[in-house]
Amino acid sequence: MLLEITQITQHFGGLCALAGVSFGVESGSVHGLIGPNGAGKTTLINILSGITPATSGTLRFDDRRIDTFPAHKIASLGIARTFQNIRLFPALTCLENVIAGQHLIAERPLLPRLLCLPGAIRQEAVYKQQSLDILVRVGLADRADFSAQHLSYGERRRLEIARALASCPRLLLLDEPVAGMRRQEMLSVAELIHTLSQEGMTILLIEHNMAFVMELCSQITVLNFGSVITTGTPAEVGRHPEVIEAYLGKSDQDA
Amino acid sequence: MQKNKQMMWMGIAVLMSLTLLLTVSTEFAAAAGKEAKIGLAFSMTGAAAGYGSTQKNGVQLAVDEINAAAGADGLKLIPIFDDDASTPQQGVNVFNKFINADKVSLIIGPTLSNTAQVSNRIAQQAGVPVLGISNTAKGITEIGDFIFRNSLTEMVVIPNTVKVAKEKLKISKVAVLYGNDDAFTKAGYEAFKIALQGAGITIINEQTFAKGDRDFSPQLTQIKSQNPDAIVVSALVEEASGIVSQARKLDIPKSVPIIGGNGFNSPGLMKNAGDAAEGVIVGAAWNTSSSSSLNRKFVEAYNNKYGSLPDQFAAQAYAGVYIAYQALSKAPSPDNHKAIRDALAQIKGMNTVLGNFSFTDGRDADYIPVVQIVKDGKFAIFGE
Amino acid sequence: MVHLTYFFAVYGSLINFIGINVLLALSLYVTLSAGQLSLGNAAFAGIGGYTAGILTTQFGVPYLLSLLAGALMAAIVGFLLGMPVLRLRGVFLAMATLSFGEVVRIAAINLKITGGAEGLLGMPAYTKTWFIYLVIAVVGYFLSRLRYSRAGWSFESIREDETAASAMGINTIYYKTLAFTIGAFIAGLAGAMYAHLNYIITPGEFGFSAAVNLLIYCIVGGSRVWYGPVFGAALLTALPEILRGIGVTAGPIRMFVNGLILLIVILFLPNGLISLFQRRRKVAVSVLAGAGIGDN
Amino acid sequence: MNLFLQQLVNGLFIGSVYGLFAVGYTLVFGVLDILNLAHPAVFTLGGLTALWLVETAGLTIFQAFPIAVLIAGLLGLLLDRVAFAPLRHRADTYFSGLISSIAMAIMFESVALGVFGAHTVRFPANTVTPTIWRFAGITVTSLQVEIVLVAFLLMVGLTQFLKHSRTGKAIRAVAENERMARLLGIHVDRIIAFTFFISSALGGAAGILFGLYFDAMSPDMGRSIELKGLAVIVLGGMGSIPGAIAGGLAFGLSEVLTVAITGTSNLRDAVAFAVLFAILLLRPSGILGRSRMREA
Repeated sequence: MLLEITQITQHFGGLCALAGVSFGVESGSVHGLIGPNGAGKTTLINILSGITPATSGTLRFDDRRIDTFPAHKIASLGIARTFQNIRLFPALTCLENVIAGQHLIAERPLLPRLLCLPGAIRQEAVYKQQSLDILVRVGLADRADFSAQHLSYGERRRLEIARALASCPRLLLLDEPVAGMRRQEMLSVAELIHTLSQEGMTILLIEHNMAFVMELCSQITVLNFGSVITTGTPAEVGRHPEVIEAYLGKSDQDA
Repeated sequence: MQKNKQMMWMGIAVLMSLTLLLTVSTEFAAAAGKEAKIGLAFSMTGAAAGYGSTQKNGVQLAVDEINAAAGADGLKLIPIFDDDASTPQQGVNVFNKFINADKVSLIIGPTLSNTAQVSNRIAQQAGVPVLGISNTAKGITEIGDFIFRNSLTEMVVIPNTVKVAKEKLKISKVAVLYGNDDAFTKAGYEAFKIALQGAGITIINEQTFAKGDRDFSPQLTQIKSQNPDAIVVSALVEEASGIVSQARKLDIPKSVPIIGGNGFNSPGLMKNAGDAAEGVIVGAAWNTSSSSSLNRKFVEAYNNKYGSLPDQFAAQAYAGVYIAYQALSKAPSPDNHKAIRDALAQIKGMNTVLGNFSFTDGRDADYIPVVQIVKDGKFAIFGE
Repeated sequence: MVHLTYFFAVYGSLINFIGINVLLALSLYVTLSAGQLSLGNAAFAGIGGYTAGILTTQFGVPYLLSLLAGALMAAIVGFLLGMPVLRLRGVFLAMATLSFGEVVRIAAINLKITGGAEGLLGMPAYTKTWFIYLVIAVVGYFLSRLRYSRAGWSFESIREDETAASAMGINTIYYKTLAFTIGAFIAGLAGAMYAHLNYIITPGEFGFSAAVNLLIYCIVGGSRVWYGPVFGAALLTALPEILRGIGVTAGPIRMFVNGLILLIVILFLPNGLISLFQRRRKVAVSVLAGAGIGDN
Repeated sequence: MNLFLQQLVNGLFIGSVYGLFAVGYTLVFGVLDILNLAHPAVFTLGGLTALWLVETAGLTIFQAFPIAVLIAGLLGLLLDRVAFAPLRHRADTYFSGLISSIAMAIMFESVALGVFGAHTVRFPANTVTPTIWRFAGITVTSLQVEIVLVAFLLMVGLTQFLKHSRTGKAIRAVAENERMARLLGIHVDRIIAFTFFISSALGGAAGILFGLYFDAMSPDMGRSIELKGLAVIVLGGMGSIPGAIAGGLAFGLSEVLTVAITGTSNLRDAVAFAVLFAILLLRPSGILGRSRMREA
């Protein structure tokens, strides 16, 4: 297991958002996290990435306890994420967004820069090329010099993925990566996720589009009212009676 | 490096346009035969705006009188007013402009001592005489031999006030209230402290306030609880009137007089404190109620022109222009700063609204201060 | 040539003040570039100014050393202040730094060593015009190179979205404190230089209105690029002279124009007057050229 | 003579003036998350306008008070229209709003300076004729009692208005969640404009009461209360009306108690700002506010 989630509980005031959630994410897998609105999926992602600390429970990443770590430290272990409500750097260009995302891998020391050493300039060119390559991967190469706030909705989601990839993470947390996308766009993101997985990256994704999840994920965890209903392969999950029940009530929205 | 080039051009463009604007802005006015330009740096905005405006009034009145009396052949004054914005920075800019662009014969101002500390050095270096009319801090005239002032410092005014008050009122213990974030009020406090100690009067309580404060009741309550014989206050008129009126509202009896310095010497005290001002004792550099014809004429003319009574700032400004004019008339030419300076230094026993005026060897004002008391809404000589 | 001499005679001190204000604006720029709204930079300038002034007048410390000491003192205080207050966001940070500034000002009024309300007197006029502009050039160069360094990108990310920045692995507390400390250092340096320009410094010069003025310089010029605050500070410091040039002399009107410029800029030019000089689409491209990437 | 009790009365009095001033301040913050730094300028203009009505137009204070309050309210509408509404949909609205309110404050103050002059002025002595009451060694004037009463009437009135009236509920809805309020069919822009009207009217009322008691009004009188008002709303928890009232009283009391306990007033403002600073760090939600830290 690359990531082990054990008895994670989260209270907001009197509200219990997560009640003892436990499951594991296997190295190299594409793991889906599904459930109706308000099931606690995003809350869990926020805990995993250290944005909000859990009330109780433990997280292990690569056999290391990370539940007390601040967000930046978790990120430095190789966990990158995107946000459901898209948090890009709106005033920066696409390329700059990705370059900023290289924080963990790029040195960019100040002193050589101050002295304009050729090594620093060469290194910059390498980083820039890497960022451009990532933009190519998400299909935004022609948007490199556009500022992020002028992108379409789907483009912004893809740019956020690109920024997350810039740090070369081992585990990628995607919060509704294809929400609001057109079909063609969605397919290209699915392909990207598939390729990343084949390259060895582990991916945990939240998505409402069932076809997308069923097609892409090797493992799926279903959350409802802050608890895990089941974890299993798409086929197992699809047969689970409680899952069917949970989804039938809301099928008009979530199908 | 495309960006750098772009920036460089931009920088050059900005600098050039600034330069242009600034140069265009300074016209060279050709000096006519018998005219002398005087620069007047007063605070029109900022913390001291209230004083600057009456100073300007006082100057304008004097200039109008002088120019009317000069006739066709006499020396005329061209006043150039500018705003020092109550800050040293702006004061220095104004002085530089006066000295180098306007080429004034003499500068009157600036309003605040803090500004004078900085700006007067510029004038001293350039050898242009400065006449301060409201600077009372230590060390202003020590800046150099071109720096004069006609304002009596608290060090001169206050010992006299304390002496007279002690004689007439038989006070032995007092409370002191002063503004501790202002050079003028702080200097007043120091002067009071020395004078009180010298006169054998005990200070039983010291309280402070800050510029802009309006509520003095906590301090006054504290003072009241100690039953002093008198309350000694070093404040400018804004705060002075508030202190006086709140003291009476807090029921500190009129038998406990309030004693103030130069800052109190303004009709604003009676206007803003109303009845409460009755009996306040004010040691000052200008005798408001002086019956000298010069003074009566000034008060009347000022009142006619501006519809309000002059305060000490206006009187000092008015006197300042006459003092400057006397020196300018004696100098061979309005460009001869050295001669103007020498003429200023020689002024002795000149009759002004402030009294019989002389400069000391240290270029400070030398005349007799007064101790006044507020009676029926007016200043009267204390003890008469 | 005569014309130029004349120009410097009239505007020499204005040019010095522009320089000092430019440096102060740059100090706030650093803090703003990491998205932190500080109203404490005037107080840092005060700390630098008083430290340097006391050192030269009372301990005979050489000028350059006193500048360094003033700047370092401000940076240390900035660092110590930054650690606790930078957890606060937006206006809360502004208010915490503001109350810090007030405490500094009141301390300067009440302490013996700072000369109280009368101010600290007697600093020799060591600060020369060329030196001010040399320092500006160095600081400007430093900031322009800082922008695309690791710290610079971190500042930028934090300003744009602090949560996203931390999820990207940026230690936001560290970088915010760094920006705050660098800002305090520059402010302290400017204050120390200012102290040796004018013979006197007084507590009132480093109060709330000074802090707000710095903010106005940055906003009017534009706080997204380092030369924005430079332009803003230069323009607004020279504004009284410019207005005088076009015949506006009355005090209140100058004040009104000041406010009006600020209002117009914030309403119509959110990136400051400097954005008038920048061509829209070019921004993105030239930014990368500045990073030294476009050269290959 | 009961020194301590008298000081408590002093603190209660000045505290209620602070409270009334701060209520309007905090109301706008509660609804928009924007710090309206033009509030002190409205405070000043309210007081000066009432004075003009009494002195020049010859009205009694009872006629002048409502008219001046109305005018102050209209200034609030102007503020909203010019300085805030155009920025409402900008991402950094709290920041740009802060700046544009500074711009408006500068312009308002310059107008006050231009129209009313720089002098310190007061209401004519016979505007109100207070009697002095003495009991148990304490001195209170009828004017003080009246001011406290008016201040509390206005504050309680506002609280009840927000709690029970339709518009008041709409204001709270907008404060809670603007988008939701819009969905519920509330005219959000109109509600915000109305909020500014109320806020500024209260600020103007505070200015008049302040001027009536302290007999010293000037174009910059808002400045001395500006920072204290900020301290008060932080103390009370930003955006909380009861908090602002309690904060005003607490701040007023802390001022007089510092004097009463230390026996000197040197530290009065320093203590007040140090307390503000500490509260921001230890309990940024204020003494009464919600425990959640607002992301401004």
